[in-house]
Amino acid sequence: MEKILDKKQLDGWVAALTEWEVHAPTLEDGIWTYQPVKGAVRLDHPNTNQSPKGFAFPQREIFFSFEQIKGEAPRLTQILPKEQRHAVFGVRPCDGRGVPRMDKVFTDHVEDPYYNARRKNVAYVGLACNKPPSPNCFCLSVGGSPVSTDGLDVQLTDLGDRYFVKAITETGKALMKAGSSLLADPSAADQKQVKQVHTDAVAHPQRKINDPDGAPAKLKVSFNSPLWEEMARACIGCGICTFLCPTCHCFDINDEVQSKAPLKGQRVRTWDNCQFPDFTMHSSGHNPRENTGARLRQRVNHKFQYFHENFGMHQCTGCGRCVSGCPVGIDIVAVVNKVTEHAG
Amino acid sequence: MSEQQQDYEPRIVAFLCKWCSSAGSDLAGVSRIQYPANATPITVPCTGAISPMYILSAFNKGADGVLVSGCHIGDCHYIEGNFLARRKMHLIMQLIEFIGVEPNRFRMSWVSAAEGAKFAQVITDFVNDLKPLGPQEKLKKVVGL
Amino acid sequence: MINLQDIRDTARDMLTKGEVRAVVGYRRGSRGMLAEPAFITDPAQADDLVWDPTCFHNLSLYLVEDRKFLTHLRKTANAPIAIVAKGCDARSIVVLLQEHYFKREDVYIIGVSCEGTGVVDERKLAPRLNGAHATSAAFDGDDFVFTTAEGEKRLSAREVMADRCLECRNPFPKEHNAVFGEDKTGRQLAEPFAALTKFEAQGSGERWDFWSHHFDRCIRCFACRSVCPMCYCDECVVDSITFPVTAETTAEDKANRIRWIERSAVRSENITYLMTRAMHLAGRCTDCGECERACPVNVPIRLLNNKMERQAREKFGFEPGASIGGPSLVASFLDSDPGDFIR
Amino acid sequence: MSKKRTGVFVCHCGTNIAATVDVARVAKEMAGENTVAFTQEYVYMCSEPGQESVVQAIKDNKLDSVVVTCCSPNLHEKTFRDNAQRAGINNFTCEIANIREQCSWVHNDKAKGTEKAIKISRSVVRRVNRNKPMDAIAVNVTRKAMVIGGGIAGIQAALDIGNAGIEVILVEKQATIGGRMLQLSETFPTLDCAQCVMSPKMVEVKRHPKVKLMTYSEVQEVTGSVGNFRVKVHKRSTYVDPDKCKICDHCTVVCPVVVPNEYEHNLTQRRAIYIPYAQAIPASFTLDEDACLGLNPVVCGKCKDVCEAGAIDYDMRSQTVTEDVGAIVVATGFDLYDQANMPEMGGGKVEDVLDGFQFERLCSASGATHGHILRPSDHKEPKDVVFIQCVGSRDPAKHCAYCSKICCMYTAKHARLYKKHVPDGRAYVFYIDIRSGGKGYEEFVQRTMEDDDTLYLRGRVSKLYRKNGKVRVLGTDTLTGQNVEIDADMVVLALAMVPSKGTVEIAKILKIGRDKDGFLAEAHPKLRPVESVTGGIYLAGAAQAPKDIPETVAQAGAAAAKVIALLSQSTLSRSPLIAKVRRSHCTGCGMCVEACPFTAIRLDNGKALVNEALCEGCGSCSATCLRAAIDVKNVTQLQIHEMIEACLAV
Repeated sequence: MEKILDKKQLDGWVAALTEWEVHAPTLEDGIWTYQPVKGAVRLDHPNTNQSPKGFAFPQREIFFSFEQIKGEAPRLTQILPKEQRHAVFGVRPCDGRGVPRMDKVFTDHVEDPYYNARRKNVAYVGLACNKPPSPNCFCLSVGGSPVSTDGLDVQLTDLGDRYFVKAITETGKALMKAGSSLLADPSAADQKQVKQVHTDAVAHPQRKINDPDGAPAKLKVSFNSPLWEEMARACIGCGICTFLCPTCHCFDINDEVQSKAPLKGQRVRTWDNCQFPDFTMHSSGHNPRENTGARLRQRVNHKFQYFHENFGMHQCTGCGRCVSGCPVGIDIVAVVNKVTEHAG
Repeated sequence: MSEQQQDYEPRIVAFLCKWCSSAGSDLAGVSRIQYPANATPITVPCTGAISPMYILSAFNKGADGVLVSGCHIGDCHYIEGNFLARRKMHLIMQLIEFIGVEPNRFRMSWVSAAEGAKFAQVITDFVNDLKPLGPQEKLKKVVGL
Repeated sequence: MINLQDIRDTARDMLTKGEVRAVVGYRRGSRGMLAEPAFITDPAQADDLVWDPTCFHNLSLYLVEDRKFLTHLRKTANAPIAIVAKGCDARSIVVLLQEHYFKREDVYIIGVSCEGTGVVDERKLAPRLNGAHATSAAFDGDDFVFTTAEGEKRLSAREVMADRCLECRNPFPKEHNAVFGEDKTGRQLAEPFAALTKFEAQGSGERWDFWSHHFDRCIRCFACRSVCPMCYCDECVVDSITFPVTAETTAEDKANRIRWIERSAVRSENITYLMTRAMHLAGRCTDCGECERACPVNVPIRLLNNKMERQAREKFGFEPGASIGGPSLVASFLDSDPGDFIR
Repeated sequence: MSKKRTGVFVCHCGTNIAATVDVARVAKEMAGENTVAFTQEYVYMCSEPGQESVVQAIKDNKLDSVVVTCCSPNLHEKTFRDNAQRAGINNFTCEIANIREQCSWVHNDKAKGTEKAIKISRSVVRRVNRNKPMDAIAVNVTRKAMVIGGGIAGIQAALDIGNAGIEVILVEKQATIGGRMLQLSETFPTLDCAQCVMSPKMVEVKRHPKVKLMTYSEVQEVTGSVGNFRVKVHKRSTYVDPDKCKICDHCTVVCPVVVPNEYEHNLTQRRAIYIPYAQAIPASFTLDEDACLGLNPVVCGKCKDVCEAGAIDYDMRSQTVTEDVGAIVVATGFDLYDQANMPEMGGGKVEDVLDGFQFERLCSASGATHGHILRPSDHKEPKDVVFIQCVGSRDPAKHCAYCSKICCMYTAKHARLYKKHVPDGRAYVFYIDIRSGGKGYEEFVQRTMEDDDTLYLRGRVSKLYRKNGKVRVLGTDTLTGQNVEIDADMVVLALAMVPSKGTVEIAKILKIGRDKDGFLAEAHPKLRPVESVTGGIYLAGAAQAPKDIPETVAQAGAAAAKVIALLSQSTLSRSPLIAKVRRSHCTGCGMCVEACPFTAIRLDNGKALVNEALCEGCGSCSATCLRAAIDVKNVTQLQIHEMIEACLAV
């Protein structure tokens, strides 16, 4: 299904999505974040500060509450996410490509009920990148494209005063049906323009990973390379790169105890972070990734080697957030290039 | 004051130094001076031993008010502990007020071992000042979604 | 005006003579105009060093890292480490020295004066470049000059400088071994604590609305803590992402870590984290502003720290990083300390 | 760690607790705590059967820790800790939850009181969960004492301690011991000569084998704690070897420098080289280096030339001596309230207005006038003398709020001495009240009024000033309501007693508290009147509060007895609840070192190290440490954290 939407009608379409809670990028406090739509929607954002992965995989997820009276068996009450449909507008292609990657982790081998409960209720309305929204974009290097539709339910392409609207999935069709009165059929000229815009978008220069295909093998042989420590010299071990990443999914599970007698609390999943020094640290004190070099390697290898080995694709989608967000200039593009070059 | 506020009983954590204020509260007891039961005392060796973390933690765990009470300046059993406390508590109070929490939720007082009546008054005043503020939700731990 | 070559020559010279084992400075990064921390041990690389308005990092952080690394290896250094330090960075070094983190002779401070300007605030710059991306930045008197694809763009430094630099009174690194640039101590481009003064004029309700909004937004990536040279604790008391285990550490120690707050990035926990950090920086923060710059979600952390800094200064006469031998704020007191708030 | 087994013992205290706290519910709630293995209520837990039941329950139920919810720990903490020990568990695993003074006695509402009692009890149960068994720390005792201040209090204390066979160092700031009492002429109510009473005691001090005398010396620094103090004493150079000095007086004859004589309250003058009194101990001249022309034969050197004994040594240097002692008595005495603060009394600027000490020196046979009362301005015998009491005392608005206690008596004495010296003179006394509690005191005052015909006027003096060669005193007689105007030849002010300047300084050095008036604070106003708040430091004499000679001597004896009792033990036990460093978390920043009021922490190899002998367990270090790397044992941050949680548990 392909349609044309006058930009002036965007708000109308959003308003027509009565069964969804619609979110769109909003500029607040100097950054772009997805916020529930209150007023007019203007999809003129570069990319959001954080990826939309939180819609299916929030930073904090309550699994269940527990209660135990002394001498009795504990009582557990599962807390599943609320049934609420979310439509997320303005998702960039790189973030769209993050969605199937997250799906792989949480639905392929195991079915994560919390992820699934949320995921099935989220629709992603993408926006093609006519030009790279960030100087650190590199989607083309990782098998993506500024016009990729992976993971999206609908793709919008900005044609100046109107959007070219394309349904990718059945959910996408449903979204478009809800606004069908506002959506017109595209003309041949529209089709032509879209094609041209997409061609130009792909032709736009981006940052480049030189040998993405060779990366998995080359990273594998570079596991013990001294380069890791050298490149991570400036790393401060904060969590910006992974917390902003559309595909990082490591998590931690904690019991948040409110009261000890009677025991009362809840089990909570929160994002974990491979850049934190205690990531996978053993209680013995042994830390398999004991320095920033080893932790940088973990992050890069996960994106470009381990995930590839497991699922046949790079986990990284080239959004460039980790590069732009790093306070000390750790640059995954430069890191991958350097390691692969050294590996020959 | 609304009826609801009348019923509301603020929960106070009272950090008392062992030598003066805890002894002062004992004297209030011996003298049978009645005061509201809202404050649960935690006796510490000295106000100087009270980490600002305790104050923040008490609020985080749902205290409506936090009291720190110790020896008058010059009377500290450990000579200088209350001087150190005064500086720390000034800072934490400033910070709490700064972020927009009602300053009346934190209180510091000097109550000597001989000031049983003052101890009772401090608690009574604190409870009276807290009641109109209602439950403390700002710093209280978020539970649930 | 600093001649960059002087800094490079000094670094090269010291490395060649073996007077220092490394120079921590700035070099061009791979991301557009931004400089990045450089760790130079080879004299031949001394010419990599740069000095431009994007040298915002407080490199004294790496002195802390270096010390931790040496301790971990149970090694002692054979020569000092040299560090390029701005006024605020040098004050951080002074605080670290005051707290015995390392010895004065362990560090060679190559001071650089920010003179009449300071470092750029990317968030202020972006709108001024109308979507263009700068590939380099340079000091030029009271201006910054940026190179973009559309050509050179000259901007008055004041318009795009970081607030902390505008409010800075001591852009000159008083504590140094070598120093470059003019001493403009006492210069003041903006009223100190300007934002704080404005903020404090608001009512309690407005202040809470402001902070609760921001505390909600914190994602607890801990960049503020990680980037701060004063947050050098091996284990943070509030919500540590590290745990030092030594031969003396018992199973009980491990089991009994106090959970003052939960890992959940929710308002209450974020508040306790950020307030504790502000308390712990009281009398120690030298307003390098790195926490606020690093914050990926723009929480105005500096405002919190400024509040404490101002209290320290106005109530207790405290100027963190002014001298190595002075008292520390929370471990000392004066008879004249404020006590009016006590009943 | 095996599972904790705590016993909770809930006391009814008759109805003292049970009337307003539902004790059964407290016990039931505590039984719900995970670590609680046993609970019991009893009507009087501190009674013999109550205590026995605790011991039995500990044994029967294999309890490893105990919480007794009862009255204040000040009352029965020791009782129940002893019981715990008797039952075979460590006494530090027993804690008291105070639900009487802090709860049942102050809350009438039973529901609310019960809730609070549960919170208190629960928080103590949580605390005890993490209490560690501990043994008291044994500290060796240095069997030596120091007495600071060589007045009658210090002398008495030193002699009493010395007589018990314990070495004692008597430190005196002045060139002679004797203090204030030595400056008195006669003493009330017996009118015996002060110097005659003092001299033998002073000589005894000098000769006592156990007493080491350090005059012209000041305490500079004190570290350590009860049983083991280290004191640095600064001994000023006298430039005269007391062992060689024959007190022949040749030196003063040739000394060209004349300065006011402070020992005579500036009524006379002395030379740069001088002896304070003929009875001075040590019996030696002292060369006042501030007054001397230069300690140099080239500049002057006259005294050295005439000293046949060769006692004068210009190269003698001040020295700092370190002494280790187990106990300290502070007897630093009093000063008079500064007349400069009293402009209405002439502010010290009106001639022939004297303070009490100056009058004493006028009466004294060894004084400036050899015992003749002559007024300073013209050396004539004064015929009208006005004595004014309560000058600066009992005046909370402007001066000292307290009563200086001895002025009524010494003013009466002054009046009598005056009448004895000048039988035809007229003595007037302005007073507010006469306070003459004490053996023979009231009779003494009565005799002054009746036998000696002294005119007592009840009222305050509003003003005095010099007029026609006399001092005009304006006052009111409140009994007759008449204004009184007296042209006096001399006025004697009974100025308030204030802590001596040395007392203020020593309190800082010893870190012992002072009361609101600046006198040294006793540990308890009734039960521990001679102890300071710091263990091992005792108080004697007017440094603690205004008092007369017999009281001073009694307190000095009491302080000495405390010292003797303390030092007759070979070891002391100290509370083991002291700071402990988590070395893994310490970065050696030194903030704890700075915060510690007892200099008990130092940096050792980059980490904080607690001196167990000095740490008092106040916890200032732990609240200051940014990394929770230091904790007070059994009051750890973890324990407080869990107590906070218990107080607020939902």
